[in-house]
Amino acid sequence: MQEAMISKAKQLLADGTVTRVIGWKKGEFAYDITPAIFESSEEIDRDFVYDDFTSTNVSKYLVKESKKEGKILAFLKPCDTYSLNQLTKEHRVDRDNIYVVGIPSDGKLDIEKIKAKGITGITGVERDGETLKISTVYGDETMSVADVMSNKCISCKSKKHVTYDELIGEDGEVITSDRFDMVEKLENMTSEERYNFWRGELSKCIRCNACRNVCPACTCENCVFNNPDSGVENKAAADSFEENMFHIIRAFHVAGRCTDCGECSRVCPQNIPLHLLNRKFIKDINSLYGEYQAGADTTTKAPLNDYTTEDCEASIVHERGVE
Amino acid sequence: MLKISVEKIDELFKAIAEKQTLYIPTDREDGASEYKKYEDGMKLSGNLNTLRSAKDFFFPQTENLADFKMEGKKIEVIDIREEAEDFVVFGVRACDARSFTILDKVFLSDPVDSYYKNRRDHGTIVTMACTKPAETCFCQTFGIDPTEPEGDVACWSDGESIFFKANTEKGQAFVDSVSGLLEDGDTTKLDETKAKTKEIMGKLPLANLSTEAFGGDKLMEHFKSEKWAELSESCLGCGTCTFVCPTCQCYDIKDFNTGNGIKRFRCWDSCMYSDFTKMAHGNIRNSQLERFRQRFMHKLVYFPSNNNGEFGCVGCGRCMSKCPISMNIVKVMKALEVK
Amino acid sequence: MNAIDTLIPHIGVVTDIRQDTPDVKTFRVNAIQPDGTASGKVFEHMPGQCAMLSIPGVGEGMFSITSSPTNNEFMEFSIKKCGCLTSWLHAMEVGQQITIRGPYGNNFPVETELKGKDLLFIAGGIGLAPLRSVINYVRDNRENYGDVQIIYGSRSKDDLVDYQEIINEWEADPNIQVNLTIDREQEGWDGHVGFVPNYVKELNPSLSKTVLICGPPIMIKFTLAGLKELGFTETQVYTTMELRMKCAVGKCGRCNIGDKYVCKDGPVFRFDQLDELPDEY
Amino acid sequence: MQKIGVFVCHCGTNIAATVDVKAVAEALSHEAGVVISQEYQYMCSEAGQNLVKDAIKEHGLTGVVICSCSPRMHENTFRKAAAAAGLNPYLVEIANIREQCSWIHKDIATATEKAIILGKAAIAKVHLNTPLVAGESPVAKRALVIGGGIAGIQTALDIAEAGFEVDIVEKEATIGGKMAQIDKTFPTLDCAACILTPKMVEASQNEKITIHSYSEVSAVKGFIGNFTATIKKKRRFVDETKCTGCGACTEVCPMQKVPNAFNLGLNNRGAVYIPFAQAVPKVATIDANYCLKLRKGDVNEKVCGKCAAACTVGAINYHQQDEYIEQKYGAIVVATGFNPIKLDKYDEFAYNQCPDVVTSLELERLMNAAGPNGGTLLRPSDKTHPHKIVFVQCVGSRCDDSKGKPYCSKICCMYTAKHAMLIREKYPDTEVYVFYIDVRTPGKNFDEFYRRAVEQYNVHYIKGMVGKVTPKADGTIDVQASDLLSNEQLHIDADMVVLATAIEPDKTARPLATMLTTQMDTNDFFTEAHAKLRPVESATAGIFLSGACQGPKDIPETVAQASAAASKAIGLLVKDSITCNPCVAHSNELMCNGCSACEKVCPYGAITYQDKEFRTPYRTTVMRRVASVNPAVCQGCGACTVACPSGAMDLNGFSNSQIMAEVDAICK
Amino acid sequence: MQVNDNKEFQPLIVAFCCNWCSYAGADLSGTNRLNYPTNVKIIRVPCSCRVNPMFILRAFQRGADGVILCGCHPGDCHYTSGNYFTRRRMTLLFSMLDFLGIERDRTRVEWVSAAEGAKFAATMNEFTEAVKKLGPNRRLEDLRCRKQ
Repeated sequence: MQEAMISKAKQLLADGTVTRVIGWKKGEFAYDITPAIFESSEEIDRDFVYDDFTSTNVSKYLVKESKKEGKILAFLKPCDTYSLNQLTKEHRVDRDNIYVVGIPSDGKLDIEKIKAKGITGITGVERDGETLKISTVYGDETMSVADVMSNKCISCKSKKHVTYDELIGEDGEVITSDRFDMVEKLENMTSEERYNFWRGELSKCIRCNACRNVCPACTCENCVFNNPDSGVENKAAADSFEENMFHIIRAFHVAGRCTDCGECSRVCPQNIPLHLLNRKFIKDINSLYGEYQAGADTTTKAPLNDYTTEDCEASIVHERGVE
Repeated sequence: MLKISVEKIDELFKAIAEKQTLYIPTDREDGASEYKKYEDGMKLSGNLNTLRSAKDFFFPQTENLADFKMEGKKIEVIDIREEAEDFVVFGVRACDARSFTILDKVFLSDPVDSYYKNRRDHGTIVTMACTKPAETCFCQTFGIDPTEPEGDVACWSDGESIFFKANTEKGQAFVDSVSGLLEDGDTTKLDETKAKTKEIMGKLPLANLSTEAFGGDKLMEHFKSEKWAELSESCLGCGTCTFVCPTCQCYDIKDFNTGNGIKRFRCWDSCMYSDFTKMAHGNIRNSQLERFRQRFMHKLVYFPSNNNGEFGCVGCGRCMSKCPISMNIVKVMKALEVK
Repeated sequence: MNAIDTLIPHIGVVTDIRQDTPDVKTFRVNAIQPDGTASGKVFEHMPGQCAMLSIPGVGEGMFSITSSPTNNEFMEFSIKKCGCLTSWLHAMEVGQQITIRGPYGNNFPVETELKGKDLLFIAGGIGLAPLRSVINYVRDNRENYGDVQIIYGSRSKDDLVDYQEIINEWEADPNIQVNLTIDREQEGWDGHVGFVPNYVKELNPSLSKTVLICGPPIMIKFTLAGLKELGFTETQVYTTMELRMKCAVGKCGRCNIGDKYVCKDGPVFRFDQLDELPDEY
Repeated sequence: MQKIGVFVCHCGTNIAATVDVKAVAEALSHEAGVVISQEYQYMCSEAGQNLVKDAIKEHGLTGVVICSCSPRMHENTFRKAAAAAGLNPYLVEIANIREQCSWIHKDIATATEKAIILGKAAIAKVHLNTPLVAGESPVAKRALVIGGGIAGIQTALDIAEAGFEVDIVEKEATIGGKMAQIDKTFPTLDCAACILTPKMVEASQNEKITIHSYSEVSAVKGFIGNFTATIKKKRRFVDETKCTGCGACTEVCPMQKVPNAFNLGLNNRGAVYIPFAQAVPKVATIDANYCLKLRKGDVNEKVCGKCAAACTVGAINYHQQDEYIEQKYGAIVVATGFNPIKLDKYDEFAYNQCPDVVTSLELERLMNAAGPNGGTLLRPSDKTHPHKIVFVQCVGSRCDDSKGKPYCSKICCMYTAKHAMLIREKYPDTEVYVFYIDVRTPGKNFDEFYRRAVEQYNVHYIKGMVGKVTPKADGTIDVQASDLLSNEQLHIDADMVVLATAIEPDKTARPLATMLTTQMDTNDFFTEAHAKLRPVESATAGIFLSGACQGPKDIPETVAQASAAASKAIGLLVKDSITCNPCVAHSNELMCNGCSACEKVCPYGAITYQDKEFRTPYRTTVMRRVASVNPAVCQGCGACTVACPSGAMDLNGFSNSQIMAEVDAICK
Repeated sequence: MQVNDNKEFQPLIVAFCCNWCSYAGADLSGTNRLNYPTNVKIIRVPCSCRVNPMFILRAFQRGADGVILCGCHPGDCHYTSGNYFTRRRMTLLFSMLDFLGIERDRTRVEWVSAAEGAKFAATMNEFTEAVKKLGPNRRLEDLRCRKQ
C-alpha cells in the first residue's frame, strides 16, 4: 500500500494536480509516526510512510492547509473521510482545494498496548500476517496483532470512504460494531457506580488539551476554554468540578458533530476513555432522534440544530435506565 | 551497604508511612503507574517510570497563592500558606531526580519561591536505580547515570534486596529512621545488575544522542534555523509534552471568584499554548512555530545559557511516548544538529 | 509560615487620580499605615523599575513606576486604558484599594553608566511614563549629570502625558531643554508639529549624549535609525520594553525572550544587548 | 466604576406586608457599585418615577435596579423614566419581588432574604448591562405578491387601494389561478368567472399594480422593509406591449395538438395560445415545446412562421429572451395557492386507465360553458351524456398512509355537494351517488346547502368507502363500494366517476420558502408566525401569507385572509422606517467559525455569512467565513447563542456574562 | 444552601423561565397567591433556548442543588421553534449528567404556559421536594464555592 501511495503522490505532484501532500512521516522508532506535509518527490521517497502505526487522523490539518495556495493531496482512511465531510459541512475546509485519495485501513496498532505487555527497549516491529514480531534490546517477542489493535480500530464503524476523489484499493462497507457496549455497560450501573467510575477517570485529567486539540470537531477559532469572556475559561482544573465541566462542555459542543474517530482517547496521555462521552451522545441521538452518523454526508442538519415536533421530552432521562 | 530484602519492602513502607506521608509509584488499572499516597497493601510498581513526573510533589498543577476579601473599596489579603508536613517520595528515577536540580535553579533562585521551597524543605526523595531502561530513555545524553541516581537517598535493587545509600543529611536522617529494618548486605549481585544495565544503556537506540550542538552559545544559530517550520508543522499546540515533563515549570496566575472572595492560584501553563504570551497589548508568539521553538530553545539553549551549560531536559522520554503526533525533543535535536 | 514571598502582594490605596489624556490616567498610590491612614510609599524603587498592580478577581498587570524614587511621599503610575484590568483601574475612584507588589526589574543605570553623562530623553505618547521617573530623578540630582534634553511628542496636545508638569516644571527649569511636538497641526498649539523621529533629526543632538528612549515600537524603530544616521551608536541608547508578564520574578516563563526574562533582566536594555536577543519583542 | 441606584417598592402593602423593604434597601446598599438605595410606597407612581429620575441626575447613575412587581408590568414604565432622565433605558433592571416573592411567600424573614437575593442578581446583571439603541431600518414602499390567483389579486388590490405600488408575479400566462377554472361557487352558485374576471381587470387597470405574468421569483435577498427580489420574466415570444390579444395568431397556428392546460388537458389548443377568453393580460404566448419553429432550434431557419405573418402589430418575436427584473420591496405576500394532487398512486380508482374517471376540477371544466364541451356535461370518452355519476370523497385527503395527505382538504365536501346539485338540476335524469367518510360543512349556509342537495335534489349520499373502480367493456364503470351504515357491499354501474382529489400546496412553494427563509410544515404549507394570533404573518418579519399556501381554504376564507395579509402589509408599508428590537443577537467575528450552526437554528433567517478578510499578526490577511446578524430581522430568542460552540454569538440584554452573573449572585 | 432554624436541608433551586410563557406563568401563580418555597429563584430569559448548558453547570458549581428550565409548551414557542431546540439540548445534557452519575432528579425541564400559574407552583413544590430528598449537591459542586 505504501508503495502505491508514494507513486500516486509523486504522480499527482508531477502532473500539477496538487502542490503538497499530507501524509505520515517516519520517526525514530518503528512506531512514532508524525503527520507531515510533503512538497517534493524527494521528501516523499525519504520519509513517507503508511503502516500499522499511521493512526493519526490528518483531516483536521486540512482546516489550515486547504486555505493555503495550491491544492493539497490528503490520504484519508475511511474514518478520516467522515471527519473531512463534517468539516466540509461546517465550512471549515475548502474541499475544492483538497484532493482526497481514499486508502484502506485494516486497523492500526496501539504501541501503548504493546508496551503494556511489559515490552520495552523496542528497536523494531515487524508484522507477519496476524503475528507481530517485536525486537527489543532485551530480546525478541511475538504477539498476535489482534491483541494490540488500537481501541478505535477494534470498534471500527465503517470501512467505507464517504468522500474521495480517488481510491486506492477497493472501498469497504459500513460495518456494525459493538461500539456502544461499554456505554451500555455504564448505563446499567447505578448512578453511584457511574459517578465513581467517571470520578476515577476524569480525576486523572491533566488538562493538556490534547483531546481538544486533536479533535477534528474542535476547530473553533477561539475555544471557550481559552476565552476569558466566556465565563468558563480555565487552564487547569483547580477543582473536580472543573474536570467535569471541561469534558461535559466539550462533549456537548461536539455532540451531533463527533464522527467517533476515536482520536481523543487515543491521544489522552492519561488513557481516559473520553470517547465514551461522545459515544453516549451518539447513542442517545441514534435512539431518540433516529440513526445519525456525523460526517456521512455534507448536507443533513446536525441533530442538535434540528428537531421534530414529536421529539421525546427531557423527562425520558428520568424514566429509563438505572437510577 | 544497608539493605532490605525485597519481601520486606511492605514492612518498610508501613514503617515510613507511620511517621510521615509516603508516596510510592503504583500501578493503576490501565497498566500505567502513578505516585499515590501509600496505604496498606499498596504494591510498588514494576514499571520503569510513572506517567506523570515527580515534579507534582513540589510544584503541583494548581496551588492556591493567596485569598482576598473585597468589601467596598477595601481589600484584605489573606496569607493561606501553611508549613508543609514532612513527606517521602519513594522510587524516583534518576532522570526525575535530576529534574529537581533544574527546578531548584528556577524556584530557589532569588527571589525564592516560598511555596516550592516549603515542599522541598519537607520532602525527602528516595530514588531507585533503573534496571530496565526503555528505548525512549536518553538520560545519559544529559550526563545522568540511571544506575547511580541522585536524591536524598539512593536505592538499588538486585532483584532480591533493595540497597540504600544516603546522599544528604535529610537522606541520612531518613535512613536512620528506618535503620531498624535494614541490615548490611553484599553488593556483588548488585554490581552485576548495574553492569548489565550499563550494557543495555549502550545498546539503546538513543545511546549516541549528543548535546554537542546545543548550549547557550548557539542561540541565534538555532533560533534562526529553517528546520523549525517542518518540525512544528504538525504540532497540535497541546500541553501534553509540557505537563508530563519533569522540568517544565511555566505557570499562570489566575484569580477565581468564589462568590465569597477571590482565590489567587497558580497553575501549570504551557509555552505551547496559543494564549501563553497573549496579553492585553497583543501576543509576541503568534504562530505554533514560534511557540514550538520556544519550548525546545528554552531547554536546549536558553536554560543552559543561564545555568552554566546545564540543559533543561533530563531525557526521561515521557514526551516521546505521550506526544499525540510523536514529535519530540529527540527529533528536534537530531534535526538541528545537522548543519 | 512567615517566609516573605513576593507573590503575596501589599495593599496600596489610591489617593489621587489625574486624567492626563483622554485615555491615560495617573494614579497616586500610598501605603496604608498601621493606624489605617494612607501615606508614604509601599516600597522603594529605582527609576525604570516596575510594580505589579492588581484588583483581585479582575487581573494583575505590570506597570512602570512613573514617580521618581526621590519622591518620598507617594508613588505614581500613568496607565493607558487598553484592556480589562486597565479599564477597571480607570473606573476607580479615590480611596480604592489595590494590591501592589514589587519593585521588579532592572532600572536605568542612573547611578552608574549614566552618571556624569549628557542625557537625551526621547519619548512618544505613554512612553513618557517610565522616563518621567528618570527625568525627575535626574532633576533632583542635577549635579550628577551633564546636559539634559527632552524630546517628547504625541498625537495631539491632548495626548501629551503630564502636560502640566512639563510646562510648569520642566520647561520652567533653566537646566533642562524641552522640545515638544505633536503629529498634526492643532488649534491652540504654536509649538513644533511633526513626528518624533523627524524632529530628533531636525534638532540634531550632540553625539556626546546618552539617549533614553521609550514609545511605540514604530517610533522607536525610526528614531533609532535616525540616531544612527546622526552618528549615534547602539551602546549609547537605552530603552525599556513592553511589560508582558505574570509572575514578575523570572519564573512563570511568559516574558522569556532568548535567555533573558524581561521582568527580571529587563525591562531596561541597551540596544546592543537587544541585538543579541531573538526578535520576539 | 458603576454607579447603581436601587429602588425598592412597597407596592402599598402588596410587597411590604411580606417583605421587609427597608431591610432589602439596606442590604442592597452594600453591594458593589450601589451608590443609592431607597424604598418608596409606589415606585410606579409619578412621585416614585421622579425619585428614580432625580437620583439618575443627582448621582449620575449608570444603572438602575427597581425591586418591584414583574418586569412584565412596569419594565417599560421605568425604562421610559430612565430615558427621560437621560439614562439609556436598557440600563434598567427589575427584580421581581412581588409576583415572584411577596405574593407567594408568607414568612417575612425568608421572603425578605429571597428579595435581597433577587435584588443582588439584578444588580449583578445591571453591572454588565450596556446601553442599547434600537436601530431603525427604512421601508421600501412597494409590495411583492407572489401568485396571481384570487388571493394574490385581492391582496394586491387592497394594498394598491392604500396607495402603495404592488407587483404581482404569476407563473402562468394569465392571472386568475384556480378560481378562473371553476364553474360555479358554493353555496350561492354564482358563476366564478362573473365575480373573478372583473377583479382581474381591476387589477390590470390599477395604476399601482404591475402584473408580471408568465414570470417567477428567482431570488430574494434582504429583510423586512428592505427585500430585493429578482423576477424572471420567462420568454413568451410575444411582445406584451404590442400584442392586442386579437387571437389571429392562435387561429393560424398549424400545431393544434397541444393539450390545453387551462382545461386540464381535456381538449387541445394551439402552440400559440391565449389561456382563456378573459385572460389578463390578454396576450398570446408561444409554447416553445410545441411550436414548430421554436422546436427546430434555429429560429432563423425558414420553418412555419405563420403566427408572425398573421400578426398585424408585429408582436411575435422568436428571438425573445428571458428577462430579469430586480426590484426593492418593503413587504412580500406569498399567495402561491394549491393544486390537486397527482393520482398516480391511486390505481384502485382507475384514473389513469379510464377517461371517464375525472377529478373534481376536471368536472368543473367539463361543466363550464367555456370548457371543452361548451357547458354540456358529456363523458370525455365518447361524448355521451352520463346517467349515473359516482362521486368519491377524500381521495388522498385524511390519509394515514404515504399515498395521500394526512389533512382534510376542507373544500371537497362543499364542492361535491355543489356538483351533485348542479348535475341534478340540469340533468334530472342523472343519478348521483356520493361516497363519503363524513360530510364536513361548517360555514355560513354550508350545511343548509348540503341538506338541499340531499333533500331537495335527491343526491344519494352513502357513508362508505369506494374499494375499486373498474372500467368495463361496455363503457360503463363498475364502482365497488361498501355502505358502512347498512354494512353491505355495493356495485354501481356508473357512467362517470368524479374524484374529490386532495389539494396540496403548489410545488413552487418549497423552493420559495427556502428563498424567503420562511418556515413550512411537513405538508409544505407555509407556517404562520402564530397559529392563533398571527395567522397571516410568517415567522420571518415582513413576509405575509395569503390564501391556500398556508392551508386549505375556500374562496371566502381565501379572500378574507388575502385582505388580512394586505392590511398587515399596509401596516408595514405606511411606516417610513421600522424600529428594531435592540435585544438581538450579535456575532463576534473574531471568534466566529462560520460553521452555519447558528443559521440552522434561526427561525427568522436573520443570519447570513460572508467571506471576510482578516489581518493576521504577520501583516498578511486571511479570508474567513463569518456570520452576521441582521438586527432588523432578529427577534432575540437566543437559539443561536447556544448552537454556537465558540461562543461568538451572544445576545444583547441577555448576554452570557449577564446570565452567569445572575446565576452567581443567586447561588452566592 | 440555606439553613433555617430547624436545620432541615434547604436546597437552592435555580429556575430559568422563558419570558413569554413560564415567567408569565410564575407571575400568575403570584397573582393567584399560590405558594411555592423561597428556595426557588427565577432567572428570566427570552426563550428556553437561550439557556446554555454552561449556565446550568455554573449554577451547580456555585452551589445550586437543582436546576429547572421552564418554557412554552411545544408548539407554542413565541419564537416558533426555540423550545424544540431546548428539548433536544436538555434531553442530551441531562442524559450526559446522568451518565456521569449526577443525580437525575437535580435537573428538569417543564413546559408551563402563561395560564398555568397553578402548574408552575405545583411544579416548583414538587421539584423542591425532590431535590430536598436528594440532599445537597455534592457531585457537581465546586468545593471552592462551598459556603462555610
